[in-house]
Amino acid sequence: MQKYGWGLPIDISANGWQIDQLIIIIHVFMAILFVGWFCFFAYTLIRFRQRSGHKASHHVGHFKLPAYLEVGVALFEVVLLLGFSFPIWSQQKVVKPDEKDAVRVRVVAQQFAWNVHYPGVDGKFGKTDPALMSSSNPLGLDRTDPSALDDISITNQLHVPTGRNVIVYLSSKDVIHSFTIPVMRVKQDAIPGHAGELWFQAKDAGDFEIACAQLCGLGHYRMRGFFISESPEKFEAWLKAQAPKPPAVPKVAAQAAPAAPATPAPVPSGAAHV
Amino acid sequence: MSGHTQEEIRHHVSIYLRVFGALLILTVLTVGVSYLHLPLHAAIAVALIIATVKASLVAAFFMHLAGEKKIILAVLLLAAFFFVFLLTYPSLHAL
Amino acid sequence: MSKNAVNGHGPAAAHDSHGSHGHDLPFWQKYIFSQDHKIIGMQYGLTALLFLLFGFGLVMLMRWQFAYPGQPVPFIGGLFSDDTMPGGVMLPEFFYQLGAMHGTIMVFLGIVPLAVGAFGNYVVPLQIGAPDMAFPKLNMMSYWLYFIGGCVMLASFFIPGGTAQSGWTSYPPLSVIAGQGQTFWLIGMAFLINSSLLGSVNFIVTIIQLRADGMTFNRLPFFVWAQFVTAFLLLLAFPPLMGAAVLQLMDRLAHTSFFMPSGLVVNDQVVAGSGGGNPVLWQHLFWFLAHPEVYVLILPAMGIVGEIIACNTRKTLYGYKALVDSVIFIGFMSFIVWAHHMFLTGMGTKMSAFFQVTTMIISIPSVIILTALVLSLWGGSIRFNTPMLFAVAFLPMFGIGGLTGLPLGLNASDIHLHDTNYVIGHFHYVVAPGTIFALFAGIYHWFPKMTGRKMSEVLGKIHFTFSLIFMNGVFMPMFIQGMAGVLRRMYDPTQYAHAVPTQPLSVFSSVSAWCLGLAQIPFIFNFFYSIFFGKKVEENPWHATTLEWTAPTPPPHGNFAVAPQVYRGPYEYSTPNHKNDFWPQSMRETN
Amino acid sequence: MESLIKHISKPHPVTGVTNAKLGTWCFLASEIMLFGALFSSYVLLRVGAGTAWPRGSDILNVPLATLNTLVLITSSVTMVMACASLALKNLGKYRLYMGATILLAFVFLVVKSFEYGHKFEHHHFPSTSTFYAIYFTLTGLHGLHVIGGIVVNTYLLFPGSALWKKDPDQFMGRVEAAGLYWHFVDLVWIFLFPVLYLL
Ligand code: HEA
Ligand code: HEA
Ligand code: CUA
Ligand SMILES: [Cu+2]
Repeated sequence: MQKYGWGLPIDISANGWQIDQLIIIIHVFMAILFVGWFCFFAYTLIRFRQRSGHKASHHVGHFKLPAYLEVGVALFEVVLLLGFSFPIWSQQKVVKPDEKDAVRVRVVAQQFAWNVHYPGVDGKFGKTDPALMSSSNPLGLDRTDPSALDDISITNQLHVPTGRNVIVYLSSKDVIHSFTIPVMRVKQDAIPGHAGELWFQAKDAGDFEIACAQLCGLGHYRMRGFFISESPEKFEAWLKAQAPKPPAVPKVAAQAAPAAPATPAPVPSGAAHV
Repeated sequence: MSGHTQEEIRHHVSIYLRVFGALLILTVLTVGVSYLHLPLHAAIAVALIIATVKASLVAAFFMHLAGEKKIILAVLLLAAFFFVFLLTYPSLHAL
Repeated sequence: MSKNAVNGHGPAAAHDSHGSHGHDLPFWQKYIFSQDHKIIGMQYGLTALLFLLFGFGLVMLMRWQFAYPGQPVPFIGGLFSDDTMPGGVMLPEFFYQLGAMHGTIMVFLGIVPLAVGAFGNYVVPLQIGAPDMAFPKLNMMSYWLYFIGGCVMLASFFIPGGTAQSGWTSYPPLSVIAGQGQTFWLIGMAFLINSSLLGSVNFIVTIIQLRADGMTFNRLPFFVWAQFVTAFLLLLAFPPLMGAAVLQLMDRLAHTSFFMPSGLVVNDQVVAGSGGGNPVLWQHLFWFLAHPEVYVLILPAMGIVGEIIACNTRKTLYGYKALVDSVIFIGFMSFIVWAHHMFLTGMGTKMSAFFQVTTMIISIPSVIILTALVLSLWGGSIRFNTPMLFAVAFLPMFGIGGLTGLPLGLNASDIHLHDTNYVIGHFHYVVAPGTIFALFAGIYHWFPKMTGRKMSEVLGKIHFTFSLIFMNGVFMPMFIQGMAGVLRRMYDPTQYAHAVPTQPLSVFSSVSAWCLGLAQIPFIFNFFYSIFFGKKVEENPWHATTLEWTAPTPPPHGNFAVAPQVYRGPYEYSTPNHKNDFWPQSMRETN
Repeated sequence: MESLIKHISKPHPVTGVTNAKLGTWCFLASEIMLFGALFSSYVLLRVGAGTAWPRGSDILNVPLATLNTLVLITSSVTMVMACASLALKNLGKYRLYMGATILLAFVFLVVKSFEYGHKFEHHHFPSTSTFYAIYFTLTGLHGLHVIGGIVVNTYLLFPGSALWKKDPDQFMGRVEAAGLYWHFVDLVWIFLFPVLYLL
């Protein structure tokens, strides 16, 4: 499986094909317009070049064709909007999948890492507080909150199961970042003070990348995360392994770092924080 | 203003004074209303209506916009149109 | 036409006053603090060209890092200080400074001053038959404010921490927590905004009030129309950025929280301040300016191309009226498409739908303009001199840039393409091989009017050929990279696995950029050489019809010996039964 | 050389306006957009804050601001009277009214500075809250406009009035332009006052 090359990155999401389809259709349209336009252009330049015996004509007839073409372009744009862009957008950004069946995860961006927060078995995200944020507790999780006890906090790794909807609640601690997983065809700005949301569903398993698409400071270029889609069984097993030991005293972080996923160098910069 | 007869200018001056009176009254009115402690939406509506009336008086008479040349009205209309988008759209971001 | 026009302002008066104190101004008044639109135009032109070269220099340096991340820059790497390039290896700090300043300098200090300040100033009064701009003193102030703004921007290279480094878009909170350079950026922008405000008022009043007798609006050269619409864009779009800049300055200096939401935590430190602000507010205000601004970059270019095409095909422009209507419509629409830069900020569906519809609508007049310009070639007798080559090359380049705007304008495809090199490719095709080519065309075209000498055709054609090749070499690969998901503003793109396969394209792009730099050498040489030693030419070397070519060369203070009277439209070329193949607008005879 | 440029003192026969007048209005159009952006910011921040936004009348000094509103309105009237006096060819009265306009502008600034001083004493700074931030920024920017008006009007009162002898039409045009600007400053305040102090 070649993941990345010169064309669009491989698409392993359930809905990404729609975006790809739109991109392809519009580029074919652009290519036709441009090539047609260019041929006419080149022909005109050659045919009407200055040479002896050739004179410019003052009266040039009125061309009908361009008007039709322009109307055609306009109509085609209407089709692109109504037939593609609107429905795809609503699929990607408006019609949220049912939260009950979906894997829900918070992603909190910071300079220059992605903090990932799973609600754990109780399905509830524990309280967080900016005052508690530190390098060992990047989410600022309040471990005294009962629903926070089983929460999983991990940096720069997003594990998802294949075949299930994943809903990401996106936010940022400091500056604007932009969360993108190229192979999922998702991208959404993480803006401090704004609650962002995005969702997707992975079709196939594999190790991929999360990237930051918005200039967020000097480390913007290395704000890379790992996106691991795996079979539901593996995912569940992974969740279990991550879960904090139930009686653990709050604040004492368990040191069980997960095995680093098999990904190209460099190794993820942030270890897991549990 | 130039090219008016003395007579017309005297007339203008009397208009200015009347507008002045109206502006004073409206100012007192809007302050008075604010002491009524209307609910927020009503207060906003009243205050903005009064402010708009005052501003229109200033624009129409002091700035001579009433009956101003077309070219100037056109420039202002253009600005007013974009002004509306500028004023409202950022707040409608999440719409 | 009117009594008023003759009273005391007749041709004789014009001549006298010109004769009496046109020439004996002291040097500093004539060339430094000049109030003559032509001198100011040339001041603008030279300054802007230098900035353009400088901005290009910045990006040539950056291209090294794109191609060979982390390797020391050869030859010149050692010349830089340790807080920019220790051991010749570029630091991220410096890289992001270069990026932000490249964007800022190219847009605000290079292209706009050249297209509007220089060409607008020099050509518009001449083309409408006016003796000068309506407010010469404001015109002078406009230039000097621009100059100061430029100096402030340049000064920021020498302060500790360097220049602004949050991109030319300066998004908060990043820009608010950034170093001193950002304050310089904001202050510099304030000068530039006020400079362009003075300029735009001047253009609007000049074009409305000072047209020569007979120069009705439908006889205006297309270039003047383009400048007219541009002036409105500058007038009404810049002030919101001024407002935004004031707010950002307050955030930085008075520690307000206009753009700073509550509960920010930077480096594990809770940021002091009241909070309660909104970073998206900046984006709205910034793009409210910046989208009209990009049409400020393109409309004058279209105007120049129109003039040169009409002149060098020896025929009138096809669909003059449609062209003018389209330009007006573009100008109007450009105010209500701004949020297409913000599709992924979590904008609501209705807003997002509104902005993508307006974005699609605004592409239609561009299609009409491009169609009309290419049809203008049909039936002509095309003279391929250097200005014409650049003008003709503008068309397909703008076509590529414009067409690639469409996938960005549809929010669904923008999800994948936003903030990738595809965007960089899109807009550089419009501004670099697009606008820059048009500006080159304008320089070659009006050079004889400004100096009385022609630039060398041979060097010009060399300049053209290599510029065309290498411009495409720089920017075409970016579309492929963008498709592959390679993001922009990457100090080291190879950090990402998805960017590695297209890395050879980065190298290709960089080499092309450096070659593009080399390709400018014949131009720079040609430019200065021709000022002094170019072939001398008469008033109207291109046999053009618009008014500037009937003025003496170079036009004296006050421009026309006799105030011109206009009898016909701007592009009467190859009129049947006329003795020449061009028929100047102000030539009296009836046939 | 300046005489070459047409429509400086006499209006253009078709548009019916002088250069200065058209230019001033264009400038004011841009000012509309400038304050438009700031009012837009106000709306956005206020909507975002919801009920946390204070009512201006609870924390600002309404009587002082009312006084200032009256001062500014009066100065607008003296400004139109100055124009009218010129139209009546009465330079003396013009001086009187223009002087009054400038004086009132100073009164406005003095009252304003008391207001600011009072706020600072109570440790209310722009950084205190977004309300104070926008309050200080908007009134500050407006204050700068007032200062600009004082400079222009003072010029027209003293050195600038020499033009009256040379070209009364042009001088009147200038005073009218300054008047337009001054009324605009008043007009902005007419909105600022309820928006900041009363709501
Ligand atoms: C001069 C500058 C210029 C011009 C003219 C344009 C023109 C257009 N731009 Fe572009 N744009 C920029 C400069 C420009 N842009 C810049 C600088 C940015 C990035 C800023 C940043 O983020 O740093 C940007 C970014 C940008 C974005 C945001 C992308 C993103 O960040 O995700 C979008 C999205 O809608 C967009 C859309 C468009 C569209 C639809 C047009 C349309 O107006 C184009 C219309 C033109 C055509 C459609 C071509 C016409 C036709 C033909 C080829 C003829 C066909 C033949 C026949 C019909 C016979 N642009
Ligand atoms: C008008 C705008 C403009 C222009 C013309 C250009 C021109 C060029 N740009 Fe720029 N660019 C921007 C606006 C512009 N750019 C902006 C807004 C950004 C985004 C910044 C950001 O991320 O914030 C950007 C970003 C940008 C990037 C991406 C950076 C990143 O991802 O971080 C790159 C990369 O290659 C690039 C390259 C180039 C190149 C090679 C040119 C070349 O085409 C330059 C060609 C120049 C010349 C040919 C000079 C001609 C002048 C002379 C020869 C002078 C002669 C002098 C005398 C006679 C006195 N630009
Ligand atoms: Cu985070 Cu870029
Ligand atoms: Cu845009």
